[in-house]
Amino acid sequence: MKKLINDPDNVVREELEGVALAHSDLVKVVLEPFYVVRADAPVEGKVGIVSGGGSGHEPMHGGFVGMGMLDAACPGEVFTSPTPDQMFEATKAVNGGKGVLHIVKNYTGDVMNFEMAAELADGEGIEVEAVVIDDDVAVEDSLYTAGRRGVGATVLAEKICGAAAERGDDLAKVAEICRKVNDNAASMGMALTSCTVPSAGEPTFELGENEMEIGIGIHGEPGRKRMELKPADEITEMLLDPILEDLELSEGDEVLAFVNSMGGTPDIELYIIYRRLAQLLEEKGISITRNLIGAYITSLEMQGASITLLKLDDELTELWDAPVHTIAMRKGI
Amino acid sequence: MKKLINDPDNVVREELEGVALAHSDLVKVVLEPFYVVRADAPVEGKVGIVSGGGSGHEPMHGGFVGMGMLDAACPGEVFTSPTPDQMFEATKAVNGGKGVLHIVKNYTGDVMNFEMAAELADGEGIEVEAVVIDDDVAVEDSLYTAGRRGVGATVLAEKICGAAAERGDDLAKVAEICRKVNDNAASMGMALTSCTVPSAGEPTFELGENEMEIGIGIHGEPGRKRMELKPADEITEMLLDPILEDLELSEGDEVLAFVNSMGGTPDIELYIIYRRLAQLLEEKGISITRNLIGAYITSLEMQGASITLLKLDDELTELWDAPVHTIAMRKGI
Amino acid sequence: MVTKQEVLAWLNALTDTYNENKQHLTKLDSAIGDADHGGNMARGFNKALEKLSTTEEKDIGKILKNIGMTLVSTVGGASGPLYGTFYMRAGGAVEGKDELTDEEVVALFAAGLEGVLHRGKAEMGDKTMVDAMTPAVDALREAVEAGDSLGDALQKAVDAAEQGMKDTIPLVAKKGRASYLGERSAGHQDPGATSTYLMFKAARETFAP
Amino acid sequence: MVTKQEVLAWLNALTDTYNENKQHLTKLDSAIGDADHGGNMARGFNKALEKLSTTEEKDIGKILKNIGMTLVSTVGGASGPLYGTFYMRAGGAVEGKDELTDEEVVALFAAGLEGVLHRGKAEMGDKTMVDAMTPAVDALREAVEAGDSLGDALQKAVDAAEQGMKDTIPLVAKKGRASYLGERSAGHQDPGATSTYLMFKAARETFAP
Ligand SMILES: Nc1ncnc2c1ncn2[C@@H]1O[C@H](COP(=O)(O)OP(=O)(O)O)[C@@H](O)[C@H]1O
Ligand SMILES: Nc1ncnc2c1ncn2[C@@H]1O[C@H](COP(=O)(O)OP(=O)(O)O)[C@@H](O)[C@H]1O
Ligand SMILES: [Mg+2]
Ligand SMILES: [Mg+2]
Ligand SMILES: [Mg+2]
Ligand SMILES: [Mg+2]
Repeated sequence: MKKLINDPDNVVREELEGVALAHSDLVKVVLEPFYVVRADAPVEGKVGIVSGGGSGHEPMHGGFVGMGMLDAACPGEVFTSPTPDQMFEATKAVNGGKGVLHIVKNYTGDVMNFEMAAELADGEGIEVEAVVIDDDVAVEDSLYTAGRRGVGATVLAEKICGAAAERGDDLAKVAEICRKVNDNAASMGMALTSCTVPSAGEPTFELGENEMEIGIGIHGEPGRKRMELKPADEITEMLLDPILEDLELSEGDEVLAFVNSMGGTPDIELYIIYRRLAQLLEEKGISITRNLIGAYITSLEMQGASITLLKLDDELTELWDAPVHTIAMRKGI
Repeated sequence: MKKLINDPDNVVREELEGVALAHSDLVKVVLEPFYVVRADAPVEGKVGIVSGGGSGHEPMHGGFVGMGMLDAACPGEVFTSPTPDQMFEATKAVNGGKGVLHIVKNYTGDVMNFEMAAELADGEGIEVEAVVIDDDVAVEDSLYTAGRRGVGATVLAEKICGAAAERGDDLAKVAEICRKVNDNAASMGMALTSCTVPSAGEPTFELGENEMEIGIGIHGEPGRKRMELKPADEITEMLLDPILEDLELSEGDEVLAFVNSMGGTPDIELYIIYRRLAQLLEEKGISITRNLIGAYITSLEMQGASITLLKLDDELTELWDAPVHTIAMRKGI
Repeated sequence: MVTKQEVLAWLNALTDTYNENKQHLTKLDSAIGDADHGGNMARGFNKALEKLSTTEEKDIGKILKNIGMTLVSTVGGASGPLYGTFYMRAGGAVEGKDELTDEEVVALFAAGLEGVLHRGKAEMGDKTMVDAMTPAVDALREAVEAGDSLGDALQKAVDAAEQGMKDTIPLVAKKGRASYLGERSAGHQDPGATSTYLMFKAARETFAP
Repeated sequence: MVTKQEVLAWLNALTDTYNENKQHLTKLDSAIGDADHGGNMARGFNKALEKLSTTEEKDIGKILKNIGMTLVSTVGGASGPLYGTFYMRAGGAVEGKDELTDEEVVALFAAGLEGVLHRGKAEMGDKTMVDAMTPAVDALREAVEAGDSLGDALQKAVDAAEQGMKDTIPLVAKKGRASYLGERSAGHQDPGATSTYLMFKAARETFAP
């Protein structure tokens, strides 16, 4: 395992110490238990927004804490959802009297831990609503399983809900917008290489020199299928098709197109994918009116990419465009 | 070779097509010859700033074109400096009547090609001044060699000179500020893995499972020495020492600390390095008053990191803080 | 009869076994999950053991509840709330006790299982820890009711857990992270069922040595 | 005497040889540079050849100048301006000619070399293309002045280029990207010296077959 770390057991703590040293103007980092919170929290009279999940997906979620996005983020160990006490403490720290939204990615662990945190918050009289994000169309959905994973739509939901909270929407409304984002977004990812969990010390999976994994999860969980490496244009189509099928987009629709690096894929390749994506959508009469291209929800150093489409309407577009000032996303300020 | 590309020969063109499709609000992409230029170029009455170099270092330079930074960027083939006609066309396109600054990284190819472009621009009566950036302390300097390479300081110079041009400084002054940035900045990088040039098809070098390269260049050029992998804290010290030696910083000095990913290194590791860097500087009484952490000058998918320090004064700090709106760097707008 | 000392020995043995099997559990989790189950269990029990010294004066119920709370607040993931709830409920079932009758041992494990079912909503055959835990608790209860010695009964529980664990191999996961794999989850042993088997094995070795 | 047809044949042969040696040149450049010299030369000459058809009607001087300009505008890197200048200056030395005397062949290469020296400011022993080009031009001039046939003279130039190329191996680079390596550049053959050797070799094979 080759990583710029000291001790695998201290990766998250030392990273957080680094964030604290680097960004004290934007966030406060609490180490017992781990959470990252807006420097000016709680914002009185504003709905608080808390998210969290395993570490290793940086800049998500800690990089999205700040004005116009999250009020707090709870990082777990690498790829391990955080614990209820982290979320509980974060919830208390951001409660400005209008309740707190929990944005939860749909993983059994995340869901159960956030549930327990909500129970604790409820005990203290803090109103909490949780919205579970499950946009990953790589997973065949079913009522009888854990459902789909939460991936790229989480980033979009955090930005959009952050803007809604900032403009003064109440908890029910912010939660409604969050569900709207989730309902109108779909994602699909792929990997060229595995990531290596520091404490595991070796790659989670092995891919041959000419293989790729389609439908990979952001924790290196195996995907839909393993297959021969294809040109970027074909891969783009393979990622896009199930997304289109899921969202049932039609001519004239407007979307936000999000091309994401799994961590180890350089920008140059993301733009090659974006190019094809834009061509394919253009052919279908769907217009990309907003986009996001870069490494926003990663899987350590994994090489690969994911595509997320979010169907936009005026409200979502306006909220997407609203000012935001976090470590990893900034505009209008 | 595993990359999200179609044809190794079309990587740069297709990437630029992607950029054009994604960011037409910010930049115009010209394909014959390749250059990326501010959508509103030329800005009348403002010094134009052109940079460029081989592709594969994204987001540099194309990601830095826009208000408050570059007016145009000329991308060459991967790791190959661009040609004089690109720089010449870009120079003409951004000339707002106050002359054009060329920010050139110190590589023989870049220097010669920019020289030829300046000769061409001179022929058309456009005043051009070139500043060569050579901040890489990994290279032992000498009057009788090609000197040191230009690396991380380039990003800082582009931001700072962009702000100076934006506030109305004349060409001589913008060039002077550029030289000041170069004189007060020093960088050092390292790699855990090699990059693979698409047209070469295989890794530029091979490192053993337990090896790293210290003093690596951003084109995968071998560095100072190859050695056993060390913990991040030690590596940070090994990168910092020659920088401190070069800059002759003393207690009370203020610096901008820039921790850069070579492309394949995730944020989490950059913050572990930043943590140690901040501790080491604190011990020496040097204060980090500004920082930049992320993948800004990369070497395709190479895993590794570099540190750049820039000694700040009030003028540089003010220019660093000025608004900027480009694909990869944005603040205040 | 199981003494408080034996319960403490069990928790020590569990910590050892999770430390020893860290790589093994993580390896199983790499195949159909995210390569952290070994680290999760080891981290949780090492922390729980560390805190144990401060609760050693307490009764078995409190000790187990504290273990559960520590697991909840240090493990995370799916196994944190699940095993956390297991030990909290198990502790609740033997509140105030300093030693346990065989029936109380059954009640301890049965309450733990109920907690897992409540928290995770998995059913038998979903390819989770429940597939090892349910048959183990059933076997334990039946054997104790049939008058077996606690040692024999626990051995039957271990055997049932082992069988349940192995039976997860051909299953297609319906719950947890492995369920995202669909058909591709078949052919791999569930990591959580494996850590559950190890839990019963450690109990067999320390409760009725 | 070298005809325009032979000059065109030389440029064709050069394109072939750079295409064939693309991996080889890139491999050399990987060791002490950035793994692009093969791609650079191949890209430049393929483009130059493509444009050649439009200049075939012109004289040798114009043809070479056009090659140089195409190289400057398609290669980039260090080799683009250097070889670009080489061919532009070489063309300048034989302006208006449709065939070349042996002395004019010498003038062609000598002017090219001068262009490279002017543009790159490298000296003999700096571990660059100059280390192959200088001895080759010197050998060519001396042999022609001594009355050798053009074939023999070019063969001596090729031999000198080859020797110069091999002599770069132990050198520590003083110019170009390899110079960043300091002592570590020793022990590797310079890619530019190699492409220069190939240039003389192609001339030998096409000018005086
Ligand atoms: N809903 C559930 N009910 C019971 N057990 C579950 C459930 N979901 C997952 N598990 C168990 O949890 C184990 C995985 O634990 P772990 O790897 O620590 O957490 P995570 O899946 O969050 O990474 C699985 O092997 C499975 O036995
Ligand atoms: N200043 C110089 N003068 C002459 N030749 C040079 C000089 N600098 C570099 N070269 C030659 O250029 C070659 C490298 O060319 P190439 O790899 O195409 O460009 P780059 O170094 O920009 O990647 C070197 O092997 C060397 O022979
Ligand atoms: Mg996990
Ligand atoms: Mg090059
Ligand atoms: Mg797991
Ligand atoms: Mg080269």
